[in-house]
Amino acid sequence: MRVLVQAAPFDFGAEAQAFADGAAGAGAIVTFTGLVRDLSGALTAMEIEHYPGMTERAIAAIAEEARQRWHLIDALAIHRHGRLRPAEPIMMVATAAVHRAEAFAAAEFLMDYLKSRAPFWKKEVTAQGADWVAARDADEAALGRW
Amino acid sequence: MRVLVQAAPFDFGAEAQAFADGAAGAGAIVTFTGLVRDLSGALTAMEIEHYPGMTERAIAAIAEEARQRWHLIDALAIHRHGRLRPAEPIMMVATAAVHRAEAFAAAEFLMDYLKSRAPFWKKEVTAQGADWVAARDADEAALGRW
Amino acid sequence: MIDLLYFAWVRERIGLPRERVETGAATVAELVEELRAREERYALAFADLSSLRVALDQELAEFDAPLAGVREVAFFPPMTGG
Amino acid sequence: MIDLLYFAWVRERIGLPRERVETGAATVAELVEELRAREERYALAFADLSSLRVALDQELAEFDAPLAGVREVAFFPPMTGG
Repeated sequence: MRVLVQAAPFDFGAEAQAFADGAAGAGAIVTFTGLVRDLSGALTAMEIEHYPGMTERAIAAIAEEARQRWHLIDALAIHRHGRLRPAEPIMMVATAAVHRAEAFAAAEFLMDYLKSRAPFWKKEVTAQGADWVAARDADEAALGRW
Repeated sequence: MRVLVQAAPFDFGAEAQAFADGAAGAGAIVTFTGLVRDLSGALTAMEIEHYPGMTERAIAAIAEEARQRWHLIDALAIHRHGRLRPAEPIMMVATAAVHRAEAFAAAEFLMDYLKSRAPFWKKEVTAQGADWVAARDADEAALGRW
Repeated sequence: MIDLLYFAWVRERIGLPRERVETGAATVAELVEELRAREERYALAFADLSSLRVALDQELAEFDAPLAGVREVAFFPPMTGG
Repeated sequence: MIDLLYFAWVRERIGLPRERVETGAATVAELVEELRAREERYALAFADLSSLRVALDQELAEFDAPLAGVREVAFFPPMTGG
């Protein structure tokens, strides 16, 4: 299980391939990648603040719980912080299991918990100024299904 | 939306990267890859038979339905046939949407329908002989949730 | 004349991947009855319809579906893709 | 002495990312009361606790949690990662 919290960009395709190559015995690999969206067409950057130390601990705890609940062969989480441009990957998770139902459920669980329990905060920067992204009720509610 | 049915191997990481690069406006990309599992440790090959013509039609129809149900920005399905070795990728799907819930749901839908409605048949080859893989009741039952 | 296609163990039991037949069958079920009556290998392949699926002109269908206008009938076990 | 950390708009409203304070507060809620009483910028940052989260030594906690033995308290809005 690898957890990376970094300012540097990551190569989604290469990470996905390396993860699949390393998951000996897996029948199913699920990946999720979140990209910087520019819904308004005016976004110049996304700034991501985080809480060094707590971030790694929180993600490792979430990943460990996923691994135990679904007997994962492996799991991966990468999350960036700092200044990102539109369409850049913000983060990814990957899960490997024997069957697809476990790989899908674990990836969704990781995403739901990363969204609302890992200490990251997003700020959208436009020419008009900068705004902190508000947490969505739907994201908090999503935790209720696990 | 791309549907590929082919004997040739495909490069999972490169396909995942190309798919993400091409999904302008997406905030969420989900990929699934199925690999040849060797649960017994005795598998020498997996042979996949398919029904040329019907296969492409069935997958395109499934992908089109997914696209309409979840407003996908894009979708991809690649499925191999012929003789595969243990741990080789058999197939992959990818979905791109604005939000993660749609990308996850569409990818699971594609997988459930590909499993039970696209005309592929798997045969496991060992030193002792070859056996057709039996359809799992759980796979047929999975269709009921959509 | 109608094209019959067989896949997976249906193909192996019957011993060929496809053939053309002349049939007066009105439905898939009637066609299956004709085939069963032909030879032991057909009787074996079609012994248990619950373990078989059928496609008419490349679309999944039921065994009571009519054959009028159909050019291609395929028989195979439940699919195991993905 | 206890380390206080502020993130996102909490950090911006208070105007600094961290500070060390001497406190006799027994719980997070009591600490918040002390901070609110300090200056207007603290009162503003802590105006609505329902829009804030707190972590004690890097673990999420409730506002009624005790501070005994805690070295690091972080205040921040609901998280928006992923």
